[in-house]
Amino acid sequence: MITQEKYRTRVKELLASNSVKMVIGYKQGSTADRRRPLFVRSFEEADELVLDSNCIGNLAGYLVTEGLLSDEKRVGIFLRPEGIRSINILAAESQLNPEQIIIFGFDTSGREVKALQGEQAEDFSGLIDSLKEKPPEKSSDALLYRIDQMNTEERFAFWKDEFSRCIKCYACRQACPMCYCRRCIVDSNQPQWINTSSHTLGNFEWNIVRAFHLAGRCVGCGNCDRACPVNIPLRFINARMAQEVFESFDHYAGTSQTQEPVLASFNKDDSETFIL
Amino acid sequence: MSEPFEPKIIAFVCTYCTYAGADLAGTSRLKYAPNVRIVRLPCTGRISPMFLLKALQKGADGVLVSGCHPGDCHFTHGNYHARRRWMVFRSLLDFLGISPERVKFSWISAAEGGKFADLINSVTEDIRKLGPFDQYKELIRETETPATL
Amino acid sequence: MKIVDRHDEAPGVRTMKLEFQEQADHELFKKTFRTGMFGLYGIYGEGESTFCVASPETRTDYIECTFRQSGRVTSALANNDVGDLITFRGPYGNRFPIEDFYGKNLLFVSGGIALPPTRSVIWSCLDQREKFGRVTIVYGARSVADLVYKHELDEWQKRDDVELVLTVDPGGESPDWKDKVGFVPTVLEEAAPSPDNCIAVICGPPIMIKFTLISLKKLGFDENNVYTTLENRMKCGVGKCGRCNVGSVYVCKEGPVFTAAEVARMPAADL
Amino acid sequence: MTRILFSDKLDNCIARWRAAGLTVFGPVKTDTLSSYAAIEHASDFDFESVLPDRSIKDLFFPQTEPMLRYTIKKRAIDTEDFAPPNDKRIIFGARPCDASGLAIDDSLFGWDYKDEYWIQRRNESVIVSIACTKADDFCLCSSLNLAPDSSTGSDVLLRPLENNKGWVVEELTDRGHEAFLAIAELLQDGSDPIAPIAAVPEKFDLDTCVAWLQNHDNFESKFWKEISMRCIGCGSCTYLCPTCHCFDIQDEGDTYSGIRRKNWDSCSFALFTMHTSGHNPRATQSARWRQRIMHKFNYFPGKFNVNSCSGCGRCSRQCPVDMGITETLQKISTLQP
Amino acid sequence: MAKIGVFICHCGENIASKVDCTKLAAAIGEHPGVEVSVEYKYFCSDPGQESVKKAIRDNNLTGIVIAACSPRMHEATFRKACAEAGLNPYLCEIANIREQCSWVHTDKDMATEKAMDITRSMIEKVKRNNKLQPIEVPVTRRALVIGGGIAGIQAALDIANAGQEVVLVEREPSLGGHMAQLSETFPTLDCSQCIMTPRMVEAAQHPKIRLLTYAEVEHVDGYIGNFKVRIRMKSRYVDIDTCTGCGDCMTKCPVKKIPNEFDCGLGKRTAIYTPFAQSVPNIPVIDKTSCIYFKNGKCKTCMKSCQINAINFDIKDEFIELEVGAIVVATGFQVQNTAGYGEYGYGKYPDVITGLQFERLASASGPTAGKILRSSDGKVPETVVFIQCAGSRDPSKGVRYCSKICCMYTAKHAMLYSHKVHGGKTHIFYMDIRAAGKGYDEFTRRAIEEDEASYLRGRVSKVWEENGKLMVRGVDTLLGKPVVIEADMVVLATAMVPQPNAKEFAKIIGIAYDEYGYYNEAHLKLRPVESSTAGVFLAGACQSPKDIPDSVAQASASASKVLALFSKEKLEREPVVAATNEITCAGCWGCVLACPYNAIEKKDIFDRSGRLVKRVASVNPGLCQGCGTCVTFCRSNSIDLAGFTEKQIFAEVMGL
Repeated sequence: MITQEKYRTRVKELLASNSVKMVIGYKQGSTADRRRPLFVRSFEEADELVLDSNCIGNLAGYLVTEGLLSDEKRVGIFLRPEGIRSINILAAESQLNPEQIIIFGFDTSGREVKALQGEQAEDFSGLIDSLKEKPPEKSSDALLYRIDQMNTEERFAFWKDEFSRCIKCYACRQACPMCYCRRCIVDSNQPQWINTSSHTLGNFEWNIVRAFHLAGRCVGCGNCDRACPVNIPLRFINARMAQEVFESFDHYAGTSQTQEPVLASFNKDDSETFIL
Repeated sequence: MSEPFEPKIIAFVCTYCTYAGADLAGTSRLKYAPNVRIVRLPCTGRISPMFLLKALQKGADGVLVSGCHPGDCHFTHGNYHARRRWMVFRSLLDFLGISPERVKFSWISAAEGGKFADLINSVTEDIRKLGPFDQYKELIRETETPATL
Repeated sequence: MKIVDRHDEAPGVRTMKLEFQEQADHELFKKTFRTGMFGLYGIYGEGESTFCVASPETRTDYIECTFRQSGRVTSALANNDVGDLITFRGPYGNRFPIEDFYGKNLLFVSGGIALPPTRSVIWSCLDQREKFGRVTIVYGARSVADLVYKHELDEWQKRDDVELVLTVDPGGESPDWKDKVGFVPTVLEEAAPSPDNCIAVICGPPIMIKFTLISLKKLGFDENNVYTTLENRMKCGVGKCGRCNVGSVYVCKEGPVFTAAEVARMPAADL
Repeated sequence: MTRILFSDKLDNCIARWRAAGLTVFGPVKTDTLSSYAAIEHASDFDFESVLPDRSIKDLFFPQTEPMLRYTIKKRAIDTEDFAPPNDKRIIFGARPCDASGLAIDDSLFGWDYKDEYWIQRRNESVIVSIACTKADDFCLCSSLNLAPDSSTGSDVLLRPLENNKGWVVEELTDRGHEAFLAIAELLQDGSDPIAPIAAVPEKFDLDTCVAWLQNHDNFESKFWKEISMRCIGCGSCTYLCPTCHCFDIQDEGDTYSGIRRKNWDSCSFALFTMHTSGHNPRATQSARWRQRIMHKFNYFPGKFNVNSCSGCGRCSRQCPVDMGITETLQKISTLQP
Repeated sequence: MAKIGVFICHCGENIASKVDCTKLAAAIGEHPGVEVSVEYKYFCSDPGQESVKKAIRDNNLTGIVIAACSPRMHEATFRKACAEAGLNPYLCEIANIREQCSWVHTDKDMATEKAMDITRSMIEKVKRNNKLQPIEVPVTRRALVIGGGIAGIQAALDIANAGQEVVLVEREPSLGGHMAQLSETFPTLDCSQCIMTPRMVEAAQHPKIRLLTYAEVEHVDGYIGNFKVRIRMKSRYVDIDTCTGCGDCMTKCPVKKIPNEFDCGLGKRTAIYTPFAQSVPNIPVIDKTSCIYFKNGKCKTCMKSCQINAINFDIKDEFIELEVGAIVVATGFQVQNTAGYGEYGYGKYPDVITGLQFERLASASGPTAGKILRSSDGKVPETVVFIQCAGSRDPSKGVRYCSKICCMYTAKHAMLYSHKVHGGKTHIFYMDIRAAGKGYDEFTRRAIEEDEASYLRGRVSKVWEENGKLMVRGVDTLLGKPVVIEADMVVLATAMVPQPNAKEFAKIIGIAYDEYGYYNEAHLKLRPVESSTAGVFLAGACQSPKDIPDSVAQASASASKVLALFSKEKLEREPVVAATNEITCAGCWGCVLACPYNAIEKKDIFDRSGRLVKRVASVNPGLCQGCGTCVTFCRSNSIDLAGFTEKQIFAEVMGL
């Protein structure tokens, strides 16, 4: 509550001084524990801002809405640490100018929602570095643990079952702050690399390619997982990719605004034990 | 008696090293298994994971990707990029239950005709032992059956 | 259907002449086709693409179609040569009520690659020229190279019973260009055809239609005497897939031909 | 006195139907998702959830449907149509909203050109709905002139008895009657008390909304932009919707053969209406959301005299950014017409 | 639909014996889009090519597939045929059914089936081929020659004499290379220095040649016609412009006992030195590792002795950036280290020496002024044993290949010895005498017949010392018995090997090398002087062991290639380059990072009113080399590579 009040005040200050044209935050949703995105442009709207542990969606994706930042005015946004990492990646990939972004950082990991120190993405580099130091949680989730224990055939069967439900609505893509392409690979039809039909084969292809495109870029915000209307545990796939690039290339997505994409760079000493 | 299983293997190779190595195996008249179909590309850097998926869709039981040794790339470092992609892609396939044993990677230089022949033989044997990739083929079959609902 | 002729109209724009392979299909086409209708032209493995039948209802021994090569299907269609087979579904949609135009003056306004649907109406009328009054055609394209049916434009230009006004967008003229330079609505206003006893048929890109409708209004045309054809994206052609829906209208079924009055009742922003 | 199907007879019914060559479907819940699926025993049913995550549409209009197979030969192309499946089905335990959804789409698929896949499946299916005794915050049937016990679209409507003892059977159509003939002897007469149906409070006044939507001036209202600002265009609302029916047609295959399929598509997607020229009539997400609302409550009823919404609330229930028809229409109902 | 012509070559029996070409042609004839499917004995022959051209014209083909040998063999041939028949040459694809099918498989049915798959996938590819036009790039008419040995000097002179600028870079303080170390040369026995030094001087003084000695190429960027090169000028600590080469400094230098590299360690030099008396340029360098000043900061004797103050200990390495249009690599070879041959006692017994050391002993300017003397005791050896193939043709310890020159120089050594030491005895252990070359066999015969060299066919198993003699135990396989020879000196004909840093250097220039580190030619027979990288040519022993005439010939050949390249202002390049889709590009710049050639730039897109709409990636076709790494990176599929487009590869795989 303290953080919420503090931030409401700050949002109003910034609006009053014309320092931001909009702040993207959360408000009460349609049920008690739902929060929905809120675009604050007035004091009245600022009073609707809610900040509590139910504010889980990563709002960073709204920043790349076409035209939002093209007037070079500043926009404020409520972000958890993963969200801040998304900002860094979007900046590193030239999708936004981080100087235009005022961050209202918050952390919901404790009992109380905690405000994070800083307003510009670079202010949080210490925090992000400390997150990187913590090894990515391995198999902390019971289901993930189960997947890890499976043999290859069982894993295939598991994912086949999961992907068979996919309806190719692309909600995962739309919800993902990293999926900013003007034309998604799946919409590129000359040639049609990915089968658009939502049979299991096409669903496999789609999910494989999406995971690959997110390798080294996914910050694990969980937007895709929550958006999936058929409850495919997408977070595990992306987390495994994150773990892979961390272990193999010491790459932790979104540490800085100058981070090179892990798949557009290389190290001559990269592991190649798997190569015959 | 059913016919003995002949694996279908699709290989994606770079033209400067492995394709040349394959040519050398030919000019040296080395003999190797006829199960591999080669797709020639300028560089391993051009080889996209999508190619591998399409090879599987075409019923490949195994996929082979091969290019220049590190440092040998005609394009200086296409193979370094490729190596990273493969590392990640392999791990992804593994996690999703597509055995990395079916997706092989190798470095073969233009000088290694012998290695090429040996590799084709060993990869063919490996895939033969793994047997047909029935799980993936099942997916392909599913796409061809009408909706039953 | 079999391609019996093909030629390029403009960069990336091709006309194909198609003949039916099956007698029954041909008979059905002859019976049902009226100018304004469209078809779905396809290639197995690539899909289907929708565009109008560019030949007139007075010539139903064949189908002519003109398309720009841009997407997957049109690129594939363009790869086909004389003698090759493509698929055709149709004719679908409604029609220009030519009979209602009898005895009236006709004004055709068209832009760029939208001449094909207009051309179907134009020939349908010119083939029974005596039934109509004055015929005026205003046609423009971005550049001289982008004008389609150049040989027919020549033909119309030479005819005494057709008034042809050609124009290209500013900057699109070639050194030897003798006709007008300017956007279609502007040129139309300059030409100032009389709205009296006159039916206007306009086809063009959405932006051209929008401004041409305004110009026609200025010139005094009644919305009910102005016809246009909407070229929405379509997939099924039979009023199911939802793509072409504008307002309560499924363009593929209840269109593509509408009067300006009907169009005015549609949500303009969705066109 | 009413005819009653007691819960303990349900397994027997299923066995009879199955013996009569019917496949029995019903709401099923797994660890991950609930949907309408084929079942074998009464214990497979999930009557507890308010309604399945996925709508009944899946059974009539699958997300991907092969239409024809083509084989490319040197001088000819052979095609072979996929016939619509003709197995007889009984869908037991459909929610009235889902059943209404089918009735809504009947008008579209039966309009002009008859969609043989839809019609065949409808003809071969018996819809046995169960009136709802539970509802949640997202249910909105009552706002749409429907109710938790609406019989629209159902062949048989069952009203639950108290304490899950069974259902009162109300046969509505010949098809329903025929299906229940097979189990007629398993039905009993009785007068057990019927459980109260769920209370679904009315959330907005539909007529007010429709009037506002029909007003041309409101088409360009800035309301549309405001209400849809947070829409991410994911389209999952349309995919879960029992009445959304848009589709795409795609050829998929290799050099030698392939299949032409009908795949779901959505008006929420930017590419849905994009012309090859690059012009897009509905270029913004707000235009697309407007289309969805307009289509459901203005265009569709304008053509088929029925709203294209059966009030299941799945769109809002599932929306990743907590949008939905309810919120939009609630807001509209407060606006000046 | 496409109209594809498929031409199935028997290649004599090479293909036809393992692939049922008739069956193949019939099956392919039924493939969609195939208009013509024919077989013929040799399509690469004149009548074969004519028939292809005729088929193209007669059938209005839209593309052709030649099912024959590797595209590396005849792709160019058939593309040319296409062009002559009026078909864009890039509408031709080769199905490799020889190297990768008929030659490597034994089962005819399976080989035929594989040939069908290969051909079909190529048909599907060629259907999607685009008409491409070669790309023109400007040519910087300046050549870089790397290596100042005989090959480098020859190439530099040939290019310079034709009027083009040359930059000649030599790593050592002086030009000359190995040839300057030699005494006489076979088969004429003319003095090596007598023919070499005038060439060195000519090169140094040539107005078109910029000579950079004691310099190393550190970085090469760019592409044919437009290379950018960074050269490190190692500091000599002697001002090259002031120094007159008087030599006073060298006489004064207190450090005098450094083994002289030029003399293969047989002579000594000072810390400030020129490698040899005739060095070009005749300007000393300070050997930093031996110089007292660099060790403890004191001495500077040389500096004091220099009357013109040319010595300056503060001179730093400098870097020169150059733009050149072509590069000739003439980096030469090294002599194999014979440490692996412990049984020969090299390094253990001072009188077991290498052939190159023998050259220095025999050289009039060498450490012994041309006298053959033992380093152990300064005596004239009475019996000398030469061991050929001391490293060459020995897969177990040495190298697999023949070093080509050893037979000749060993014969030469035996002759030189017998001319210098009358009555001296020579024994030569050999495996084969390989004396192919003009006057070469005659030369070895002379050594045997006139100079009484005793040739023993067999290998030496051990050399050991006994009573001041070197005992050489070998086997005379012709007599079939072991022999032990008492010798005073043993000369090992060591193998020629690539420079120790050859592979690293190849990576700097971006050329391919073989398993040993010799640089690969683009085609062993048809393009023997081009490297795998366009615009980089090879000369001399960096490519493979060569003698002087061969090196010079190849240097001249390289020079002529360079001159041919320089004959035009612009160069036509293969149009295999990437291009972006500016509509769909999201501007993430991953491709910019991934591109090895910095060929992708950021391009601003403006709308009609001049407002910046977005920035997208744009490929510079002059810089792009067509690797396709960017294409694979691009998540939105917004880049494609001509010749290997997504559509083509998709079709290729889908046709398999």
